[in-house]
Amino acid sequence: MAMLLSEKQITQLKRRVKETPHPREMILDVLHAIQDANGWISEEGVELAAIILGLSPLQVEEVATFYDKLYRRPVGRKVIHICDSICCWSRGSETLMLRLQQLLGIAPGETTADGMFTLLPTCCLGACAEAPAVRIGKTLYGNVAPEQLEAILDSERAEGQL
Amino acid sequence: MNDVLLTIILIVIKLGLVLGTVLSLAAYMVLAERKVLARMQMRHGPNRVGPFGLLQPLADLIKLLCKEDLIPERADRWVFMLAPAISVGTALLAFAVIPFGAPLQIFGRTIELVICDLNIGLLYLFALSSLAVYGVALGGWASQSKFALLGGLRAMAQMISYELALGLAIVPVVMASKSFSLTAIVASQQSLPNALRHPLAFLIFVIAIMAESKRTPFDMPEAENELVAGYHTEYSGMRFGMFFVGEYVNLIVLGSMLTVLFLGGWHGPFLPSVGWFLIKILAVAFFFIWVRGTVPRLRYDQLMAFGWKILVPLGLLNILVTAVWLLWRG
Amino acid sequence: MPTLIIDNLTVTVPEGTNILEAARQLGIEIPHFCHHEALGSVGACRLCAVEILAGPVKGIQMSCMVPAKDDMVVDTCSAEVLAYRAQVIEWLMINHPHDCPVCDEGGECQLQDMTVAGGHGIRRYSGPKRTHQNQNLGPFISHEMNRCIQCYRCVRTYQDYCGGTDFGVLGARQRLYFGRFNDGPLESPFAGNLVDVCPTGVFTDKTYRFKSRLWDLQEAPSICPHCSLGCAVIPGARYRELQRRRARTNKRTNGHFICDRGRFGYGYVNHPDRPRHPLVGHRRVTWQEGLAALQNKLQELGELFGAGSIGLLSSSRATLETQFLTKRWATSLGSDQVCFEAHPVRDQGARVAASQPLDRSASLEDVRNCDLAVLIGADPLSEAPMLALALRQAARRGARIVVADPRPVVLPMACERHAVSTDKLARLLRGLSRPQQSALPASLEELGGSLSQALLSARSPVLIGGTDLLGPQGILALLEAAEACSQPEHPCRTMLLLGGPNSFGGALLSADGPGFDSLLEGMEQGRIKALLCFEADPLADFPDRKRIRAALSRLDLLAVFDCAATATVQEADLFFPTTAVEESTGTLINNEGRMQTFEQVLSAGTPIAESAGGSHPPRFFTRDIPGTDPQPAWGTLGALMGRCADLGALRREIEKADARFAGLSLLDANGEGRRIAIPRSRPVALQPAVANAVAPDQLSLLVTETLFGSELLSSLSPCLQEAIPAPFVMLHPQDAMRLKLEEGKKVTLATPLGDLTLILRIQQDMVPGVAIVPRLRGTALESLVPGSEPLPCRIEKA
Amino acid sequence: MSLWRDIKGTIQPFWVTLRYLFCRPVTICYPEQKQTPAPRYRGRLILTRDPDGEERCVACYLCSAACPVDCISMQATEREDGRRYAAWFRINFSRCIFCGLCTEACPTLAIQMTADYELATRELLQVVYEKDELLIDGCGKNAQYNFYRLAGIGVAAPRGANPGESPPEDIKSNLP
Repeated sequence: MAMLLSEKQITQLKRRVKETPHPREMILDVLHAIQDANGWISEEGVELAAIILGLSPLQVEEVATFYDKLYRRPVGRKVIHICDSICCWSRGSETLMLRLQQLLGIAPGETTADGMFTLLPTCCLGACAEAPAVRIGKTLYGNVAPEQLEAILDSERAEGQL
Repeated sequence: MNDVLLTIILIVIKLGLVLGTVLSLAAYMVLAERKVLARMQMRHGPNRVGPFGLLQPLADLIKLLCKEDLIPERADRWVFMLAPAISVGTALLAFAVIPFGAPLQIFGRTIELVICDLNIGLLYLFALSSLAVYGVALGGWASQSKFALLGGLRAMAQMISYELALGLAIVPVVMASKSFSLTAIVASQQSLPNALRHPLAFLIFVIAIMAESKRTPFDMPEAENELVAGYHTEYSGMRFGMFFVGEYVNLIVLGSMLTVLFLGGWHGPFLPSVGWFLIKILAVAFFFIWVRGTVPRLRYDQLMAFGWKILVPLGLLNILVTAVWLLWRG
Repeated sequence: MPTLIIDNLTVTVPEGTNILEAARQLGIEIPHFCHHEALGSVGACRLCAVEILAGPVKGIQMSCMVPAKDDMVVDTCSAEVLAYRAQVIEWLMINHPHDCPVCDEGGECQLQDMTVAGGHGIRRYSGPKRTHQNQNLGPFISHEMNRCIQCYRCVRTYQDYCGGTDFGVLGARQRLYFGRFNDGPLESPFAGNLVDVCPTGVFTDKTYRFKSRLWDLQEAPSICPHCSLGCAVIPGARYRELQRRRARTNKRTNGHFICDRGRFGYGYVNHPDRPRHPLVGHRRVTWQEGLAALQNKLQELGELFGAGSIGLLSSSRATLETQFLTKRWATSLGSDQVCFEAHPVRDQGARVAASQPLDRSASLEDVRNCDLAVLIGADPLSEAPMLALALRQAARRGARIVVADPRPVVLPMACERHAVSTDKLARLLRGLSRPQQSALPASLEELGGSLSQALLSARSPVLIGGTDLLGPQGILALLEAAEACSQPEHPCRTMLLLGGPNSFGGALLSADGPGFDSLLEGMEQGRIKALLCFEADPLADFPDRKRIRAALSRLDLLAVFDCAATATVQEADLFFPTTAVEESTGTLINNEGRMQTFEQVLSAGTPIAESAGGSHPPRFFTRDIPGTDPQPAWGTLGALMGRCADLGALRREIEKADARFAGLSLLDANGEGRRIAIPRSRPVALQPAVANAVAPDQLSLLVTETLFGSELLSSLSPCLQEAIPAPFVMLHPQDAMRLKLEEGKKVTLATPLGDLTLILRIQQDMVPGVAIVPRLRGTALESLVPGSEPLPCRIEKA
Repeated sequence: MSLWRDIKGTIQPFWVTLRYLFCRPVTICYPEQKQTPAPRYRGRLILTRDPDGEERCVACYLCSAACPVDCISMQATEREDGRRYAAWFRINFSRCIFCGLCTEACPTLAIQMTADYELATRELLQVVYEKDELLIDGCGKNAQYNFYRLAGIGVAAPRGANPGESPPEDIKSNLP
């Protein structure tokens, strides 16, 4: 379990938890730390977070399963989030989704065979002004046209393989 | 000495014959009524006991005898127990004066086919049929039941009302035949039955005896849908059976009265006189059953109004007309 | 106090009342799911919509979220509102599995009621239904997530009200899942309340699974007999079998909920080993024969040795009526050897508790509303679980909870915990009552000072203590401390945890009569030749089992009247079966002095399931129903005294005999009960406690109650067996280290009562120098009884 | 005119009854002649099985609740696979009034009425039917209906595999 985070990280997080008035405030930070280190949060990840936070695993799991950008199932190296909320949808996010499925050869929720990309719809990226928006890894792409997708994917793949 | 003995023997034989006939006739009248009513309603009627259900009366008798004889806790025991006997007794006694055939000539003796030829036979008959109301009224009263009491009261009121019409209907017949003896009345009808001579009286009489026998459409005392079973609600077993038998014996008595007074008694062509008498009684009985199968029950106030407001005045008028006619004819 | 009009009726309600509750005061029930009186409103289910025609807000509003204001005009069933509700219901039913026939909630399901009331009959939505996998939530609760309507009542009950942390809401949106992180039993001792609060069949009682429908159950208002709090319950029975208990609302005591011990401890009523027939020796006899044998023997003994040779013992399980008649019968026999508790410490403790003026005694409602609760020698979750829940409500309102105890007291919320050894508890209390002249040891000085200050400055403080640990002296000290810490306008209330559901009644009746030790001495000296036990189990309840066994064996006659197969029943010369609480009527007085009556739920009899062997009930007819011999103990006593069995007359007689029971005959089992009239304040003569000498290399052995397995009746309940822990001993890490023992390993506990092999648990929060074992009936720990002076003991590796 | 009508109205019924006196009775003489009851005739009750051959009855107690004469009693229990069924089921036909309310109440179409009306006996216990006498081997009416395939609780098929159900939700899924 300790392999999920380094000893140092764990002590650091524990210290930060102690400093906050209520450990619940730190749940997201701990979970993000685990996700950043492992790509996703496994059962052990939740249990580790519970130990760090001094909460029950259930209390951590409540948060972990609530947010769609905390991954409780294995994902690829880069996760593609396509916003399908009203603004993006009205500006063609459906087309983007279809195009991406075509390009990657996977259905939403699946990971490419090389473990590079996971395709996920999401309900909002907070980028309504730049609709349609796509987030790949930690990069946000606004005003995406279907034609741009191939180039974006190529650059992201290149970056991911480094 | 010998003569007296013979007379007594004859009377006993007649009594036996008449009682036997009347009682078995009453029993089969029940069966006949059930059968005829059933056929009128497109049913079979009793057909399980014996061929065509002919042993049904026997089965009924056995059943009634075997049933528990219930006496309500707060009933007037003795009156309650005696009331059915009054009902049957009066009906049977009435038969004493009814001439059921022309006098027979056997071994040189003339045997009157009547148990006792009273010269005031008609009055006797009336007296007994009026007494019959005691059985009903006392039975209803002694049961300590509201239904029975109401039934008894109704029976009393109804019988008193229709007795009057009955009496008034007979007066023309007596006036015409100038006798109270039933034999004489029958004799006077040799040429023409009174029914044709006094049609109005006949009509009133028929209606009145229907009411007298408490049969539809005048069966107010035992109106099932209001009074459960009226005056005999609380009776069971053979006591109930006695009321029942009494009712049918009464039907025969009234039928014979109708026969004697209006239908020419035993007179008739071809057949022996007793035969004619029986046929006429049965015809009357059939008519009664037919009425029961056809006419619905009257309302109680209609019943009383009909008796007092129509039958009684009509009867009086009829007497008047008859009297005038008799006077005019001298 | 706003006045408003609801459905053309005017009502005035306190400030802050919402429209839903205002309407309820008028008798108008607005349909709702998520609102619950104890949990409050969240406005999640959208069903309680009403139309507000005039007032600060208008239009369709959720009645649970809108506080009543002056001049509001509300229409609870306008056409628009009805259509709205019908739509809400239809939405809620979209994913419902429609499995009512195989759902235990059927018949008492709010969703069913609302669906029918909302006029939704045919499912119009033809899309697929969402499904979920269920979890195994342990022996008490069944889980069926497909039926969920996401009202959040369960989470609000479990996490917010009861303080459980292992159950919650997972996922988001359409996928909401109410469950645990993994399969496993729910940890909260109040988990059973999920059954009551769930408006549909997601959580159902596993022990009652597929047994009956509500409409077939015989139900009556009753009292939980498993601790001294006297919580209101509604047991349900069918086919001569007690099948479940659910919570009844009594705002003065338990509120809306009950603990799992109360909910699932009912099984003793149907226990297959329950003795149901009078026995002479071990031979089954009729009541007449049995009673004749008893009376002959008593007469014989009375003639030979005098009436003083007959001792009578009742218990805290017996009803007030039984206790009263026990005393009456003793008087009529001419014996003064009558007592009401076989455990001397609990007996004396209850007598001290009952001898004080009751105006300071706190109800659970007072605890819920307090702003400071100090628990000294009280372990609520073990001794009186609902007190823990009441304390949590106080803590949620911001109250400070302080615990001073040698044991690792666990409460369902955060609290200040001070490990104080047993002998120091009474000194701490004495220090509180006499702060000026206190001679507190240095380690307690700070705590004592701050507590005393806090109690004096709190608005509504409550001082809570348990008889087992404090003993009569401690209880007396606690009462004095409360007195000393009271301000005229802010009295310090007290709550004392007693031994059983009617300890208080027994204490009131015994006054300064003899205790069980004096009866025991009489038995040992041969003065007492006969002991009559009315629902009492001296063999298991008296702390020194060897001594009591020897004393009982000297008796000429041991007659036992009981409803369970207790240890004493095995030894009895004469046995008479009595009814369980649910099988008769009676009165119990809880730890705050509240008289509460309970009604008969079912008639005693062998359950059909048992007598028919699980198959069709018998196809022959008999006049006798099997197993109907048990009689209420007060009825049997009445018969022995030649009285007619008229409960009303008996209650009037009790009222007349003792003014403190005034109002007993007027009690309504459905009501809130009635505090007994204030008793005469009379000091109780206390014997000084004899402390056992503990050598420096020894540990002192402390026996405590546990949630499951300590209380007699609930420990007999088959469905609780799974929850009863394996025998263990708790040690402080210091001691464990000194003795080189490890957590979870088997150890040998050497006590003067014998050697035991137990599992070791290491607990941080307890006092060092003490070994703590739970009382677990029917296990190796059977003979260890709480409430006695700590024994010296040694622990070694097994 | 009205008098004439009254007289006619009095006389005519006599003719009617006389005519019917000579009509053939419509009565069916029962033990010798038997009548074929209508398919929906409300006769003896049975318990049917679903198309898979399992007992349809889930012992939900609705029939006993609906029964106006309390002639149905049962005890529900659970099979290992979670199927609810009746441990015992008893109908006392000496009480039954054949009103059919139980069949209307039955949510699983298990209890059904048959056309068998020949139940009369002198031995009272012979008309107290137990489950083995009530349970038939067929589906009775509504042969296609299978309650457990429509109630989404995963007994007849795994959860989510019944018609009209989506597969069980995975709360840990990354898909929103």
